[in-house]
Amino acid sequence: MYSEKVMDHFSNPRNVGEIADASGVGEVGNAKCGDIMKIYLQIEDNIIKDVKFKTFGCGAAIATSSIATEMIKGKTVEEALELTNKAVVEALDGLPPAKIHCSVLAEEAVKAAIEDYMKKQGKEVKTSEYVGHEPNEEECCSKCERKCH
Amino acid sequence: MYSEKVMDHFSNPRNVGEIADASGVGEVGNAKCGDIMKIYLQIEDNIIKDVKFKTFGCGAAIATSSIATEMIKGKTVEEALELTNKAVVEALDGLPPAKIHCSVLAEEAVKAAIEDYMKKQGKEVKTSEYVGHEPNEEECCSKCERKCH
Amino acid sequence: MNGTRAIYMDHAATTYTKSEVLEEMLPFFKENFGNPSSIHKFGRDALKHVDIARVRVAKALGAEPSEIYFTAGGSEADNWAIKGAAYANKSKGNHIITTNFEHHALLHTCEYLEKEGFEVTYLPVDEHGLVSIEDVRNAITEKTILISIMYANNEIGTIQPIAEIGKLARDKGIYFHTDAVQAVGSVKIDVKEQNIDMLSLSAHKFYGPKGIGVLYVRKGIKLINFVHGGAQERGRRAGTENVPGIVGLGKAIELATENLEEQSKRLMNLRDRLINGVMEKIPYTRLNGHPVKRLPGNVNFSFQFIEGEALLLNLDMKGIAGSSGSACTSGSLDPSHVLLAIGLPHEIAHGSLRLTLGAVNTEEDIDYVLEVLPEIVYKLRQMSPLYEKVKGGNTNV
Amino acid sequence: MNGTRAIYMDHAATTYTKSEVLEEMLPFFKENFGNPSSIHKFGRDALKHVDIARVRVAKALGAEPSEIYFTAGGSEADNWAIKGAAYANKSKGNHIITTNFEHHALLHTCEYLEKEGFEVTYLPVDEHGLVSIEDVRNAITEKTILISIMYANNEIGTIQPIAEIGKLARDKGIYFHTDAVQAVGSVKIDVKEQNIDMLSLSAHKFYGPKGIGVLYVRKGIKLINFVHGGAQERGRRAGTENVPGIVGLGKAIELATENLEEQSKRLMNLRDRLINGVMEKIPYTRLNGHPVKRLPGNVNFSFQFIEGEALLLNLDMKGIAGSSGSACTSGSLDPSHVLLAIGLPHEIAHGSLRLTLGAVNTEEDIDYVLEVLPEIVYKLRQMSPLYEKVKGGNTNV
Ligand SMILES: Cc1ncc(COP(=O)(O)O)c(C=O)c1O
Ligand SMILES: Cc1ncc(COP(=O)(O)O)c(C=O)c1O
Repeated sequence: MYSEKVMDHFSNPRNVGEIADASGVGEVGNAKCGDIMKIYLQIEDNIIKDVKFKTFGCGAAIATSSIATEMIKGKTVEEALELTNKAVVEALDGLPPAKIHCSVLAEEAVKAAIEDYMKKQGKEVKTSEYVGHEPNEEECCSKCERKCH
Repeated sequence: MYSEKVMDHFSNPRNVGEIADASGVGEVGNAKCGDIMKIYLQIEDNIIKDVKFKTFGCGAAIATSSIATEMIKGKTVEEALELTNKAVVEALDGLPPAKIHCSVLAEEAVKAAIEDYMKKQGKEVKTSEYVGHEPNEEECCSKCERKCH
Repeated sequence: MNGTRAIYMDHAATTYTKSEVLEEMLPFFKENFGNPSSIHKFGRDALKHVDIARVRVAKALGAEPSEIYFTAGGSEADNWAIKGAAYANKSKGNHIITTNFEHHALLHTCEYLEKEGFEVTYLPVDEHGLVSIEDVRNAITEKTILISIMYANNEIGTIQPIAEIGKLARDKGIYFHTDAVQAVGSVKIDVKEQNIDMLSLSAHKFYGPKGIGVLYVRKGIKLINFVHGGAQERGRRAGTENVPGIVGLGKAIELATENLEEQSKRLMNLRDRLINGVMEKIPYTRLNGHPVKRLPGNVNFSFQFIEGEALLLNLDMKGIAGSSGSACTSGSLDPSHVLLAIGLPHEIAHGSLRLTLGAVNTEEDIDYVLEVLPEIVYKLRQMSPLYEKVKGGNTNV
Repeated sequence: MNGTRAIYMDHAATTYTKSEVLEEMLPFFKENFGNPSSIHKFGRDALKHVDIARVRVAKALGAEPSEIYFTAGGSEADNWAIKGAAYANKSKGNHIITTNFEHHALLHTCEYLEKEGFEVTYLPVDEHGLVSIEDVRNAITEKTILISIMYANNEIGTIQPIAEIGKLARDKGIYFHTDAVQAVGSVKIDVKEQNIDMLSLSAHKFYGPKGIGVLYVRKGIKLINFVHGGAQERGRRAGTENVPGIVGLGKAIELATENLEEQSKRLMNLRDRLINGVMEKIPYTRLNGHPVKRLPGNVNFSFQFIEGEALLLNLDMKGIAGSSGSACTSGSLDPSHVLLAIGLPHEIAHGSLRLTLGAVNTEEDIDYVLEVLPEIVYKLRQMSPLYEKVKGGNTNV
């Protein structure tokens, strides 16, 4: 069901952890729906020097968190804002349809962390302008309602 | 599905044939329903000296005809009139429920032949008084209507 | 049976499971026994092979794998197709068209729906068992939501003009289902070319295992579920997948379609040898079904003046396994509804014999039947009060 | 999985087919492959073995052979029982009583019937998954025609007071069905003593093959047919009999009931060793289901702060096959409706693990799980933003 890439990132997740005095922290999702992602950024000179994550969620949630952190590490803030859920899915060699929402969460977690950083910097950014994912039926709330059939 | 007794009488039916100048002939059943039994009696001094049958019908129809002829051969007319379908079934070590009607036909064929003999003798006999079988749902007409379920 | 002969000529009732098929199935009982819904390795392995089978079925029918749904056999597939389409589309209409000589899985389902307020037209067939396109066209009303006509008849083997009926239905925007239980593995099928919306099949008719079948459902067809429950089969047919059965079905359909032309030519030769021999040797005999548009392995005769069961039992004692009417009625007392539908009088319908040839049959088998059958018919006729009335004459009907 | 370990602890999802069972099945694929409806020798042989299996099932349940109907599995049996009884008795009433934590084969069938005008009461269960007899009694109205309550739950293993419910239903003249798919082979059942009118079972849960099940229907119970068609199963369930499957089911149920006590004692020991070990070693853990009234092989935990699928995949990589919730949801995103029914909050329901023990499991397997599982839970908690918030504390819930 999962690609080898997903299994690799799931079983050896990169960048797990916290950053003590993070430049920005973003948390998305909720426990009721079964996934929460929290991303910590350390930004210097507009460059993402370090990034860590903590995730409560399924295999895909962990794998997307892991690969998303890798994809933005060393990038500028603006480059990181360009990250889309589609890019995450591609980097993982695909995800099962029911798990696409995890890639959306990963994208949103990165943006939330950057937003937090921006705010701390006194800049105002509507990261939602950058949100690259298409409206998705599998969003959390509908998801929690889904029945087994 | 059939007992050994049935298979024996079916594969080696006793008394198949006709009697040229029979004392009495009885035919029951109809082709539409898939079975016809015709019984020929040669009666001397009130004793059934010889009996033959011809049957169009299933294995049970042939076997019940065969055993019925054996059961009445050498008997008096009155004894033969006592033949019941139940006795036929027992003599064959049983019949499947759907085939019980064949034993009824055999009983009726014997009685019809005796009735014919009586008539020729100028005696009037209501053989139906002797008919020993119980009313049966599997009678021909309902039978032909039966559906495959 | 007595003696050592065992000649099986009842392939339309069921077939043995081929060795190659059984071999592919075996690992899924004890080793790869996982539930395909489980996410662990046992489950994923099973799921993979279910999907391989699905692809094989799709290929054999010219369908997409996503259009294949596994069921417990032909009867369930028929029930699902008819009830599922009827209830899903009852806002559009309540009228169903079928024929009067379908398999009971179709007929009894339709009778049930009649009690539930649906209207069903049972089209007649001609003396060879063919339905007329004109009749189908004329039966269509504004309320018609479904046409279901069997691909090939199980008793007399007649093959219907499926592509034409499919085109007619498609043009009118009416769903078209075909019960192809007897056709799959014997006739080339392409659901796209033939405009088939739904199709039923059953593995045990083409050397696969019993208890497993398929309903093909074209993408976009509205159908309510029949077996409700778990999310198996993309949420459309509940129940833990019969993995060995599915794997066997996949292999069997692949084998059957690979060898289709060759095998069907071989069977046609045997069939025609049997037909010609019997017609020559046994008077008062009728060949039921279409002379040409018939299944390669199907032979069906009516022998006047005798009754089918007695015939079958005699054949059985000689080691020949045949049937009289459909398997489901062959223990019963009714004349076959199929033979009545093609216009046979009851008394002639009672004397029918179906011999259906398959992979195991040889020319020697045919010759043996041609040796034994005339004697048996003769013996039973000698015993028959109907024959006595005829005497002489020698016309085949 | 990596390494060579392959520890299967998902017997509630499905079991392997035992060698003795498979061996009895094998002749019915290639040699005794006849259709039981055929009257020739091939058919009669098959029929004989179908009847032997029927007797074995009847014996295992304390029923009469004539009360046993073979189906394609537990789901079909459930669908048939519920829909069949509902439609056959709708003149008497339209009310059905069940629980909110049945298998989906029951729940989705009931939801379907609700759309068709039936009224369904879904009784709650307590924190251990037990339904209260008082609740059942209070739910009964004049219109109640059917009570269906599962014998043992597939996720948490809770065993219901079936005999009491049966008695209540019998006293009130209401049909009582029980889904015993998880109970058969694990618990002693007697349909007469327990006043059960209908009972569903499925062979692949007790070391028989997949794709075959039984609906027991007490004599006299009014039920309309579900699969319409041929006259198989005394005219009540159409479709060519899955003879190898039926033979396998017969053997499997015989084996399972023969060894029931011994096997269940063994499993309870393993189960309790596992439960005690885990509760001791892993904090923030809840045992779901009843401490005593539970299936001998069922273990179900919720581990706070982590998610079930991630847990399963990690176990799978260590060669341990378990499940999270029912098999049918284990690929899905929903928390199990069963765990919600016993009152778990969503976030805790998400972190559940079901390990179901069976014939192949040993003490070494348990010890291996006790070695591996705590590490995995620890690792996932370290990764969890929920755990971070807790710190310290060591209360099991
Ligand atoms: C309690 C219960 N009922 C019904 C079923 C359905 O049985 P099957 O999958 O064999 O149709 C299952 C298992 O899947 C079950 O555990
Ligand atoms: C034409 C036709 N339809 C449906 C069926 C039913 O298939 P099954 O017995 O596999 O359910 C059969 C065979 O029995 C058949 O010949």
